[in-house]
Amino acid sequence: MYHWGEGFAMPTKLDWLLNTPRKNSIWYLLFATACCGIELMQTGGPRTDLDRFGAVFRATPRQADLLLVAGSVTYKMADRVRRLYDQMPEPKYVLAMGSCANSGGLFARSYSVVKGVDKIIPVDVYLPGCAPRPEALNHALLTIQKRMMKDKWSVRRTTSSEKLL
Amino acid sequence: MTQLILEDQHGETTMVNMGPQHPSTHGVINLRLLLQGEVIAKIDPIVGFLHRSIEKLGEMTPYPGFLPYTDRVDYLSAMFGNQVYCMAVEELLGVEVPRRAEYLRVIACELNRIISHLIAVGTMAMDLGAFTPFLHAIRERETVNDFMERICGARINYSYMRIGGVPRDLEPGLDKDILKFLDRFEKFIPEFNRLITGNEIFVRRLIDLAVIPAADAISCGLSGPNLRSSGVDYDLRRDRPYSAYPEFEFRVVTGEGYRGQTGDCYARYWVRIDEMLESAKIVRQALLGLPEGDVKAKVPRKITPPKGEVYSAVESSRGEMGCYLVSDGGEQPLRVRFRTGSFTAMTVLPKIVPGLMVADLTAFFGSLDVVAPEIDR
Amino acid sequence: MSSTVFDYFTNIRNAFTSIFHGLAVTFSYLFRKPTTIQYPDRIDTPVQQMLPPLFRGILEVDVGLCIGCNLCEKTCPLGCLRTAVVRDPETNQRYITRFDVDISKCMVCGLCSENCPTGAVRHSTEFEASTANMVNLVIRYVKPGERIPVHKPVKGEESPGLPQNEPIARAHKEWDEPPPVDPDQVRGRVRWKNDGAPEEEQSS
Amino acid sequence: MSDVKRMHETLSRALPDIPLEVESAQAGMSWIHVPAEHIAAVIGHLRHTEGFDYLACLTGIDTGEELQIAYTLRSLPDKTECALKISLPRDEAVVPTISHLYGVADWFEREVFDLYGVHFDGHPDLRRIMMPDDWEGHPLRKDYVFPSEYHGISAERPDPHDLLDPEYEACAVDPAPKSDSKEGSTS
Repeated sequence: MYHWGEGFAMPTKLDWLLNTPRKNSIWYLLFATACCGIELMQTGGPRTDLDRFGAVFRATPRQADLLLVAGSVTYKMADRVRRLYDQMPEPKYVLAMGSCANSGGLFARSYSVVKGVDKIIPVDVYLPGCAPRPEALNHALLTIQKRMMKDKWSVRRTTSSEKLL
Repeated sequence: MTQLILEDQHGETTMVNMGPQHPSTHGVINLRLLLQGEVIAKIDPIVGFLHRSIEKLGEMTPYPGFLPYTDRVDYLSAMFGNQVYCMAVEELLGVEVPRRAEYLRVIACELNRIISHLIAVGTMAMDLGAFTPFLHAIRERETVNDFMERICGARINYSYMRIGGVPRDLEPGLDKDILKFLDRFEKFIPEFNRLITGNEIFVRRLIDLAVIPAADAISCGLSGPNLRSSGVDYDLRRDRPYSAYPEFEFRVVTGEGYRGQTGDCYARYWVRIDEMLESAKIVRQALLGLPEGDVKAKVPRKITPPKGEVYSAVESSRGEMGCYLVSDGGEQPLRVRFRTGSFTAMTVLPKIVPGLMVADLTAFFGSLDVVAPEIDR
Repeated sequence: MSSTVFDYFTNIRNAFTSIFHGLAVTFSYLFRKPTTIQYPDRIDTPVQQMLPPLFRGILEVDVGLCIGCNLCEKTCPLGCLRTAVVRDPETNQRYITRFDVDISKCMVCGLCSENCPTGAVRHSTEFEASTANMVNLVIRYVKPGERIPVHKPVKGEESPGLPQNEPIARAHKEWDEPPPVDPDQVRGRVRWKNDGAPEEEQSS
Repeated sequence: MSDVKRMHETLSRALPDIPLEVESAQAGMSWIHVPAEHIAAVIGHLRHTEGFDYLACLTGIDTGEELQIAYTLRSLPDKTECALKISLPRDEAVVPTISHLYGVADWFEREVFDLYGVHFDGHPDLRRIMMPDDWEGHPLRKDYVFPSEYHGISAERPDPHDLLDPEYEACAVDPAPKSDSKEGSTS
């Protein structure tokens, strides 16, 4: 809604302008830890073509907008995940894919698995399932897109993961 | 990282960390390389980034409840994890699985082997820079995934088998669909070969590279396609018969007589391509000769095997998957241990890799087809 | 390194022909049926209805069929389900007062639905449940304070179970929906301050 | 079964100094029990003379009273299998290594060292393999206490069901009497 008469309509338009390209070119980091990584691969495959949404994989965190934590994260790995997250440029988004990333899932009683990836990095969207279907991942990507459209250019979104610990 | 294997001529060595987040390490594995120029002087594989303590959880979970965990031992061939665990418990219990259930297990396992090898050859081509074959492999995999969904209800973590059999029979009409698929699949493999296997550039990058001699392969405990490609004619399905495999005719593929030497990267690749066709043959035989009868033996709801221990092994798509199960007569196992093919395949790296180029390491590592969770469990 | 000039040219020819073979295969796919399923909007039937009935999606519970045997809760290796049954001391009627499923933990193994004697617990074909707030991932099938009398199966009569292959009502909330204030809401939000959860979005 | 008995006879004849026994439980397979200090000699004999060229499995077992290590050897040409087992005290578990006999034993022994704390005498590179280097304890021992945090990452996560409990209790119109406590299963 853009009205010349109202003073604070401009930021909305600016947000839209900034967020729409972001939303339509989500580059995700190719980072697969466990079972969900296979579904991530298959989502990038021909059946559920993620490229339709402008989402392509990147092998380096410096070029990625979205960190898909696909699978369980162990304590040994936790440090690396946080380092990957810190290397990503702002604005960055995190999608916890699968039960293990959500809450530890079936390894919640284990001695070596982080009970949910939100213990180490801030998570934007949780996707349940073990492992989620490619279409479910698609749906999560659409949820991320909705989330992106809510962003304000004036508000700094996330901080470093250091704050969480 | 204390001593060098190669002569340090210029006194210049570099340490490079490959992984744990690296697109060609097939999961979270850290390969610590000591380089002299472009040549790898020493390799120190660091694993354990995905050690999820499945074995400890097995000691904390009742026998039937542990079954879903066995899927996650090797998610690319989850069916074999199910089977090896069920076989171990059944052997302790003394339960005889109905013949129809054994056939259904074989069908599910061999379909699983096909899609696991598809990922293996697809990702190997992708490591070498060819992205198209990967997409073709994934497309075929999706078709089988649909069958898996109809057989057991899930796409990768199947949880299909139960102690004493399988929970349900095939859905009507599914056998015809699978047979139709197999016809198509046998045409797909030649097409895939035209696409990538016969590609001169691809072949030249793989032949005579990183040859694993048969003696090393046996000593390092390689198994499955990796062992057979070194020329060792050993297949658990034939030589340590289990389930219904003695009733089927199939050829044990060994890596001899193709291009290059026995035991090189191309042989490992080719064995997987050939094994897919053999698996398709087994599935066809099993579907056509599917016996009538029950699909699940009678087992009590509360499973308490007698005291004892057992080592069961199946030929998984990544080699021998074994389950060492110790029971103390209680509701939970005293010890569950999974012996996996990828874990042993990693031990061959320090022997073979020194002397290779870094670019060849990705090809070699891809040809071993290891997956991280199977190493770490 | 090839030994002769002939080998040299043979190699070049082989390289070109094999590239041509590969490209021919790729080109042939231009004329084949595309395999992409254009989820979510450009398909005729929703994916949920195309899935086989065996597909194990999010757990759904028909509390009207539950006999209160508590078997599902005992079978689940993770403790995803939490049920509670109370008995009215006067009429001896048993009531189900709670049936919660935590799908953030569920590993869709199918052990609970398999052991359910009446088919009250089963896997739906629904899978869309991604949410921005973890608290949406606990599905309550009995709202607090409600008491549902247990199902008494008639002998010799097959239990109806739930209709197959029909998606349940969407098990999730939209990510930006305000928390429901209506206590009648069956699938409410759990007011749970998670230490790592994203901060609540400013109301827009 | 017969493989193990036959191998026991062969071994007893070849190595008369080492006390070997065939053991078995109620179900499953039987194995040869070997004194821990002689395991390298016995396996070396099997490897070099009897042709057991393949180490199929090496694993530790914690029975609660003692530690055990089970070796499953296989001969690929003869297609025979032989299971060996040793017992170790829990506090001072030292075994001679067999990593010079089988290449794969290197990693198997590192795994047993990591998860059980068994020290392999003569192993070239005995360090942790699964757990981080600064991890405390050996997780697969029965008396292992699970860590509550690691490098500042807490291992606690509230069960959402427990957090929901008060809401249900507040709404409980007619709670179950105490005598029926087994009905109200909130465990």
